[in-house]
Amino acid sequence: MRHGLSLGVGPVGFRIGSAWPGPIAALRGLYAGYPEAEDGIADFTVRLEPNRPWRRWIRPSIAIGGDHRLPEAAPLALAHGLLAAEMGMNLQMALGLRRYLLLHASAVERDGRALVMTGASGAGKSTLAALLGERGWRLLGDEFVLVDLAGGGLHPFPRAVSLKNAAITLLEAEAPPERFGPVLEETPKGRIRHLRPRAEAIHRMAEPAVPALILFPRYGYDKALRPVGAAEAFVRLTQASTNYVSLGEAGFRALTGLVTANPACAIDYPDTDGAIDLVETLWANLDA
Amino acid sequence: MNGPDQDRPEEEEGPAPTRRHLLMLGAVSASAVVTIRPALANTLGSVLTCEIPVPDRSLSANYIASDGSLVPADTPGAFPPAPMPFKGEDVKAALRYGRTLPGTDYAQSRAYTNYIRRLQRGMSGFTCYASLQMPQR
Amino acid sequence: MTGPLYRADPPTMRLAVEAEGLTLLYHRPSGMTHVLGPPAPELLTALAEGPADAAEIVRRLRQHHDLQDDAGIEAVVAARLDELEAAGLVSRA
Amino acid sequence: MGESGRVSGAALLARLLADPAQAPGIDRRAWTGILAAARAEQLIGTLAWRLEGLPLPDRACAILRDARDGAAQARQAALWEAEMARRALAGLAVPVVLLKGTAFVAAGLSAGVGRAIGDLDILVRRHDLPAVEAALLGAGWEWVKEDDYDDLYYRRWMHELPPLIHRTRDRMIDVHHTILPPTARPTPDAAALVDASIPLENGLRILCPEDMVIHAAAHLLADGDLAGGLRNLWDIDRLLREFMAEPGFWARLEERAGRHQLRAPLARALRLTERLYATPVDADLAGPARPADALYVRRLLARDGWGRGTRRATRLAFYVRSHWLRMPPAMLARHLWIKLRKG
Repeated sequence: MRHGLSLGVGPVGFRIGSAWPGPIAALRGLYAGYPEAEDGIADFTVRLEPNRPWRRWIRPSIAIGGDHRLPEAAPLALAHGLLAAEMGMNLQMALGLRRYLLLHASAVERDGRALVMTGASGAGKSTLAALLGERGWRLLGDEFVLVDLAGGGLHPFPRAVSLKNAAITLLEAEAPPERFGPVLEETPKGRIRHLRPRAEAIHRMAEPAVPALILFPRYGYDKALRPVGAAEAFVRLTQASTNYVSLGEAGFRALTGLVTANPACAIDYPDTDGAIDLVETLWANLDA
Repeated sequence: MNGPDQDRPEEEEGPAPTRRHLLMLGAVSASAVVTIRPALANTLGSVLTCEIPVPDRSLSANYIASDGSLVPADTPGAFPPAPMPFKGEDVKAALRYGRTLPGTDYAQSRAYTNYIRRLQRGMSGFTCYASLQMPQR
Repeated sequence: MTGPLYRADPPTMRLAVEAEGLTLLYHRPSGMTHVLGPPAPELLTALAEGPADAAEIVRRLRQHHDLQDDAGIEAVVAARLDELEAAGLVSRA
Repeated sequence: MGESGRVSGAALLARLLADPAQAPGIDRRAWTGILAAARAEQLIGTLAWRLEGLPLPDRACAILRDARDGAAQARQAALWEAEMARRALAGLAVPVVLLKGTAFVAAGLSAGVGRAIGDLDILVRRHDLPAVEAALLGAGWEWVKEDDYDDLYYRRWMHELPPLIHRTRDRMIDVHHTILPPTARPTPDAAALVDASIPLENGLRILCPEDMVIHAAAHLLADGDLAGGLRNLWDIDRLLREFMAEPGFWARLEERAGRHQLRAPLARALRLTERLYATPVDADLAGPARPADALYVRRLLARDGWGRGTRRATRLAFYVRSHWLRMPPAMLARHLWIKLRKG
């Protein structure tokens, strides 16, 4: 393709090709400081291409393609190229990853131990991880957590955090402007702005962490806390994984290992500050 | 990180338990087997946006009746196929809050949403529809 | 009485983890995971001795367990066997 | 390989499949393109097994290892689906013949090694269709589409029932009663296919070796637009190499191709696999090269290193040809009219 970029995020390498220069230039800016794909060989190819030939010029719209694709994916406006690239990379991970158990979850690390948060979109897992990542924790990932199939460790996947609507203002107060991408208005997901994680998260992207606590947060409810048993955590995490079933026995071993070795809690919270307090308290009492 | 419990196939757990215990059988109607199914639809909605053609392109010779069923073209009271697929977000707004789909009036939108509700696995748009059904989406 | 004979794969074809009274079960021939509640795991254990009809399975259950209630017990066992059959964990011999 | 920049992704892929020893010499920068082309052609698992154990860059090895794991899982899922169909149909005591990928893995053929497998394809005798359909519907399979025209179209004109999907396993099954649409010009001897089939240990059956090759050739050349053709041609290469050692194989192949009215597609398939995969073939049966062979090769290799289909005009020509093959002209017009008419 005319324009391309090689990008390494955690243990995964991407090759992103585009029919237009804009999306690639925006990616280069946002992902400044990230390495190229290891060995120059990408695990996945993402294509941003016109869905009809004339769509390169006339009312350009981006179809998301690549090694793995879904015919139902909606095309995006050319101005939303960063979001298209993000979705293209997500799609490859969700449909193609086999080396790790993929959890649709966010994770942060402190002292080598990791906190995993998962929940439906809107539950706040991404915003919480981004905030913790600015407040002394290392961000492992805001969207995907990669569980090692042999050792059970968590591999970072610190791509740029995708902030939506109110979360943008929240994080603008925490992180310096040079780490933000452009504001994308009126995308299918509302207002979006990407945030590059702190340099430490990128430098240590090859360094896994040991899981210690699993949380199922829910935003917009009165403060509440309920321990979640291993069987329930197992079933909920199978539903948060795009590749659990296709990994077969290796996936079963990794996921049962994760839920039997770690405590899990469902937490409800009315606002983000309350959630951060709750998380810090749970974390402090972990070994008590 | 494989725990001691799960590294062993069943047979290594020895012969059948010697200690007798009360076995709760439950009711005839109570289910005792739940199979884990692939969860792509749950996460799909948050990793990309999707769209639903009305009807499936291979069925586009048909009209859509108000109950969402497919009927021959030009059937009185039925609606022609939508010219463009609908975005997942618009379908969600229509299903959940009763908004009309873009470019349609009330009756037409109702016919289309009824069609979408009847989507089955294997038809285009089904995965998208399934992802919209998940809570909190 | 003789009903249909049921059989199950040998226990080595399964991985089981127990949690909170439920059994997380990985079935190797199918690559599928099931969550089993009682008495499904006990039925699979009973079938490890070899193919059996529902009456024989009830007899085997009684060897190892006190059963809560005798009325309608075969109907419950038959319903659970149907479920296990649909999941592919049990088949007609 | 210095020239890899000028060779299409698919051409490089075909070359590596035919001669894996070239792989260690491949320029590091060419790998992403080879992998993308292999995924798009559904040949990544096959390639991964062909290149197993060769000294390649670490990341290429890791990606190919994942592809082998993926193929192992596809194999397991395909065999399990066949087993569930076997259980559903066991009571009927009718012959059930596995076709394509599932047959290859069930029989342990080298064509099945690393192969991508999608739907379960089975062949039954035409007069067993209603009973088979009823048994599948009773065991959890459902119609994918509920549309009268499509249903009628399948039942009248196609060589299979409308596709069924299993309610809980989400897997499709295609139930065939022959290997080409009844409207296609050649008419294979469907009864002979079942009669000559070979039972497996579990009671399911596979086609006899000669019919298996002929079915693969028909699937590649007499039915469809050559999409996925590189994979289908690879099946033919593997099957031929596996079966040709049997004394009298080529003569039996010729006899069976004649019986199924598929000598021409078979001959062309032999020429194409010799050309792309260096398969040793019987020269008499393959016949002399035809000018159109080059066009087929052009279509089979129409894939670039980004995984994109190329050569739009060639693709379109083969698409139109596929419909031409399937239907008499008047019926084609009726079909296209119904499909294209929009309100």
